[in-house]
Amino acid sequence: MKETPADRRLIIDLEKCFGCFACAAACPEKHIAFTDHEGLRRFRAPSLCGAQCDACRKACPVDAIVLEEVASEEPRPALIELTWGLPLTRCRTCGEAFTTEKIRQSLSDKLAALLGSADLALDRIPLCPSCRRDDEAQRMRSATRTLPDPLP
Amino acid sequence: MNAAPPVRTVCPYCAVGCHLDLLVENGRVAGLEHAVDSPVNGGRLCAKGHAALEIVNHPDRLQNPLQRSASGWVPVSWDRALDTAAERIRNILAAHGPEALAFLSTAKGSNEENYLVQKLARALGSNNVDHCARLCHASTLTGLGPMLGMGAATNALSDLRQSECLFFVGSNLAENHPVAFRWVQEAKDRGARILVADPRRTPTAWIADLHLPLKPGTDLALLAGMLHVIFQEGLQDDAFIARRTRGVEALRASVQHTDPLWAARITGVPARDIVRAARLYAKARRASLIYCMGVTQHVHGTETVRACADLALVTGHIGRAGSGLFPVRGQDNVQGACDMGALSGLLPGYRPVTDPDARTFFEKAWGLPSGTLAAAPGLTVTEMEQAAGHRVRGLIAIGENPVVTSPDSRRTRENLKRLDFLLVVDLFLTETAELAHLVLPAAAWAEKSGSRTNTDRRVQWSPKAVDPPGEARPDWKIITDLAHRLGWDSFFPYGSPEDILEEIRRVVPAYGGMSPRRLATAAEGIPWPCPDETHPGTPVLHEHRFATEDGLARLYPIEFLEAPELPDADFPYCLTTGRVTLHYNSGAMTRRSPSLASRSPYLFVEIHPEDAAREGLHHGDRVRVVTRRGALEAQAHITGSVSRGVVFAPFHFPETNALTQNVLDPSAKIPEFKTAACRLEKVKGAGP
Amino acid sequence: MEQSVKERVMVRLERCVGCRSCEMACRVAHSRGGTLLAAVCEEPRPSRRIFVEQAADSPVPFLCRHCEDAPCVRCCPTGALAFDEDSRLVIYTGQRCIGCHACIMACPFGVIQTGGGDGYVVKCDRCPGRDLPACVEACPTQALVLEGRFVSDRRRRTAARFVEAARGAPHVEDMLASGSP
Amino acid sequence: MNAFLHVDFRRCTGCFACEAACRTAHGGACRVHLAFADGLPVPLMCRQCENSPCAAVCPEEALVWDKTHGVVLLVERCTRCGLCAVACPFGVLSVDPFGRPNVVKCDLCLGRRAEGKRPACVLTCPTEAITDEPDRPLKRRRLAGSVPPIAARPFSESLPAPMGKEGGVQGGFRGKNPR
Repeated sequence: MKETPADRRLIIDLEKCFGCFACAAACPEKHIAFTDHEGLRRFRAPSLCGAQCDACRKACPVDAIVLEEVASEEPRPALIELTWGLPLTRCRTCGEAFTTEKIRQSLSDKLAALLGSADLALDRIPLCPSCRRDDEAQRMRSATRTLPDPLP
Repeated sequence: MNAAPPVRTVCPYCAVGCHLDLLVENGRVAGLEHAVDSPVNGGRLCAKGHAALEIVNHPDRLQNPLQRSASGWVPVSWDRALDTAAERIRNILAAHGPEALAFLSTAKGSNEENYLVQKLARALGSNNVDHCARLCHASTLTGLGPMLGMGAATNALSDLRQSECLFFVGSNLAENHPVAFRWVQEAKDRGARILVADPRRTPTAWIADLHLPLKPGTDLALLAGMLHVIFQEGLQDDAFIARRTRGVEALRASVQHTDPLWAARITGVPARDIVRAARLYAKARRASLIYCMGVTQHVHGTETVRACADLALVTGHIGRAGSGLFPVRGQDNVQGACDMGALSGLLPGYRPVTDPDARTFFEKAWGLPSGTLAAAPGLTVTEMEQAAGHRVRGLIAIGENPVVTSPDSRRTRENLKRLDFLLVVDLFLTETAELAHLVLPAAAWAEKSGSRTNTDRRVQWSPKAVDPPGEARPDWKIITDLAHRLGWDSFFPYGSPEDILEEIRRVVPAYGGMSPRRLATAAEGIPWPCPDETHPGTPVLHEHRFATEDGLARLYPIEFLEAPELPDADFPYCLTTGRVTLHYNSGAMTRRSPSLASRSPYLFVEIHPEDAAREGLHHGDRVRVVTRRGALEAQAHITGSVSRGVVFAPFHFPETNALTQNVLDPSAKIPEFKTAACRLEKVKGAGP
Repeated sequence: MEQSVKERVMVRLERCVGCRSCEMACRVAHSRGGTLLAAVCEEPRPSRRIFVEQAADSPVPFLCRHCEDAPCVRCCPTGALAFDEDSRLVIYTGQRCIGCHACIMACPFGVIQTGGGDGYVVKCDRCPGRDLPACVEACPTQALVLEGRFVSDRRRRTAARFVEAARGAPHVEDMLASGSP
Repeated sequence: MNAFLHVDFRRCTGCFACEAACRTAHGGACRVHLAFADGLPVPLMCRQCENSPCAAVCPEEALVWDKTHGVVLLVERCTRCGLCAVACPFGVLSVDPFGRPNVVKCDLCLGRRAEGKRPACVLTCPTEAITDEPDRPLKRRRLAGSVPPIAARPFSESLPAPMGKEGGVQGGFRGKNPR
């Protein structure tokens, strides 16, 4: 990471960030990285960024990123690594971590409001994609009574 | 569009013979196109067909001849490899005579290649040539041969859609021939009745109107019970029996005592369902009987096949469109390999080696000195493996993997190690090739042209699309070169597969009309018999007369025999084997296909929930299955789709056949793959 | 709400002549205009919820049977399809629907279809505004009738058959088929 | 064709041809998933929901439903935030933050349809369990009578007569022809 006069300060609003990876996917220089490990999604990003773009800020769906110009008169801030983490949520059935708790919560609320009921959010959102598929298969088969009895 | 038009080849997997359009770019197979206008599959392909490209372009393909040395495999030149092979073969011939040499031909090779293998073996004076049909449908040949005169499917598979009743015995068409299953589904949509006799609830049984979950190895009792009902209720076709068959009295007498209650006791199927199945099958206007390895791979395979044919004959369900008897073959060219005489007792065109006229005919046709062809039938696949290292000193295995496919495979492995010379020709370094002295790299289906005969006797031409990788060569070339080095050059004057096909046309009457040009242009191939160039082929066999001497079919009496190894106190469960949809036979190809192996990566055994509860097993546990011959470890799948007391294991993994019995059907020499008594042991300390 | 158990629509197969009046009436009843003329011109074409199929030897009208434990209800992920205990009908609520088509795939009778209206699928709603559903009203041969009438009719027929059988006169079937019920 | 693939899972034999065809057609990740319920298969792919949760939660409105193409991804809008994958109730959509394509979901074989070909899974399914013309299977189902194939039942207690033999549709309405 080169330090150039045009460096801007990267400020993450931890209240707002809900742990998607849009910023990591958007950054053309791959400065922002994330790992899912032991129930935590951990992000790493430099505190200063010299790239003349604001891809990460634009990509962020919750506007949690602010890129602040460093005023020329103030002393140059030190370049440190920002790290922050969000707890992951585990699939209700298989225990696999598949997204952050905060995303799950926010989507549950959103979908419940959208559909005027919490059915979908309660049934499926706590499941990982693969368990959702199994659940759907089970639901379709049992709805149509095509689940077999064991052979004698 | 850019580039060359796609090359229409025939899929190398099962015997349906689907068309596969290959896109070729820069001499490599770049992709495949669904052959939408093909009358065979209409663009449909199963998962294996889709994955076929992964085999052609596989990085592990053998590219050079490999010779075993003290330090491991050494790549050698073709000249050196063939010279070595010829020398070793000559040594064995000199020291032990031609009987010490055995050839394993392959149902994966073209008709031309099988023809050459048996010709070479027989020219050397040995009838020890056989192929894997011995392990799947040998009992069809010995069973149907004397009855109908021909051991092949009577109708085209597409005829299934015209049937009003389809009776599957020991056949899992939906999983093993997915593309052919569409005709079954079509028949069902038209209101056909589907009857399935299978110990497992297979995908075929899912759409069945009546599923008969019989105990493994009791098919014969079920069929006898059904015949009893048919005679009892007068459902037989008396006119057909009188006009076209002989021996009905003996059959009727033999099923006098096999009433449904007796059959129910033996098979475990309720008597009511046996009666119902008999009525549905016999009363339908057009009915088909489809049987597969569940019938043939038994000690009593021949008897069971005959019972199937008896059932079709007494009800007159044979020799008409929509009414037929379908022994469904497993491999793409297993029918062709049999036609070509790659069988120990039969010359090309099913002429027995014991027939002096046949021998004279072929000696003349091939220009061999009189008396070259041996009169005694040779060793079969299983006998070769048993005699390997003893009576048999040299084995040439082309595209076969006996270490995986043979019963009691541990012993086979020991025997193969004792051979003086084991030559393996294959695409990959298979389990068998690892024991070889010399391994020759072969060309895959898209890298050679040739004709192949699918399960309904249709002969299709599959053209070459690309060159083989590295120095790999097509089998026919390897065999021709080997024959030249053995001093038979004037008898093997072939420059291309077309030359060989021309010779086949001269010596096998059923192929008489199949010129290379005609085959290459026939959209869905030509069903044999096709005696001359103007003959359109024969989609339905036995329409007016059977292929027996007097034109009448023989009915054989049924005698029920029990399976050789029944569950007892020490081995309380019955192990049966079969296929799964994503794998194919020994798995040499499919287990190397990433897309297939990722979906079905490990060996599993299916266990009934009640049995699992008794043994304390849970879904996903490691379980050890023990038989008198060996043991395997696999993941337990607890499922209600097997009957109580039955354990199912797919046979695509090398472990499975270490457990099966090496007892043979006395006439067909087919081993008992489908039943073995076993016990289950939970493996401690290993999670899922 | 004028709520009570709604009678289901039943079919007297032997009377159906395959005129498709019910289909037309259904389209009109579910069009925005509500009249035949308006329905014909309407774009998108108003959808029908009853289907007359030509079976092997007789025409058969198919419509939602309002199953009490329905596959479509069981597999709906959002509860947009639900069995209403008051009216004893399977009710579709468009606002809750996400249009996933699961009900279409699950319905064993094939009577749910995609289409506009106030949701993403259409199925028989038993004409909520009407006393007699449009198809029943339109059927010229009275092959479509309400449940109560259907059952009593069947009962009468059976009784009549027994009586006739006892008297040894076999003509009642023909009389019933030609005369009015 | 309709803007969704109709799956008649009762006809599915679990042969995996759809998965293989999808992989072949799209060169890589598979968008059809064969899920199993007690060993019986249900092919699942994007249902092309008309009011879809994935589109509803997309902050950039990159997923839109279209009458002929189903739920379409507008690649230039997508930021790969992955919310759609979490919202999809059927688990048939996944987002790859760094790969290409970024959203892996059934696009009804957009490329193939542009060339005038049918979707690969539809074309290759041996039993017509997946189809792009829902009218056909629905009509077939109506005519087949009320009871779905015995499929899972070990013994059929009653065998309804086949179509067209004893007249009328059997086992359908309560008002069956009394003759």
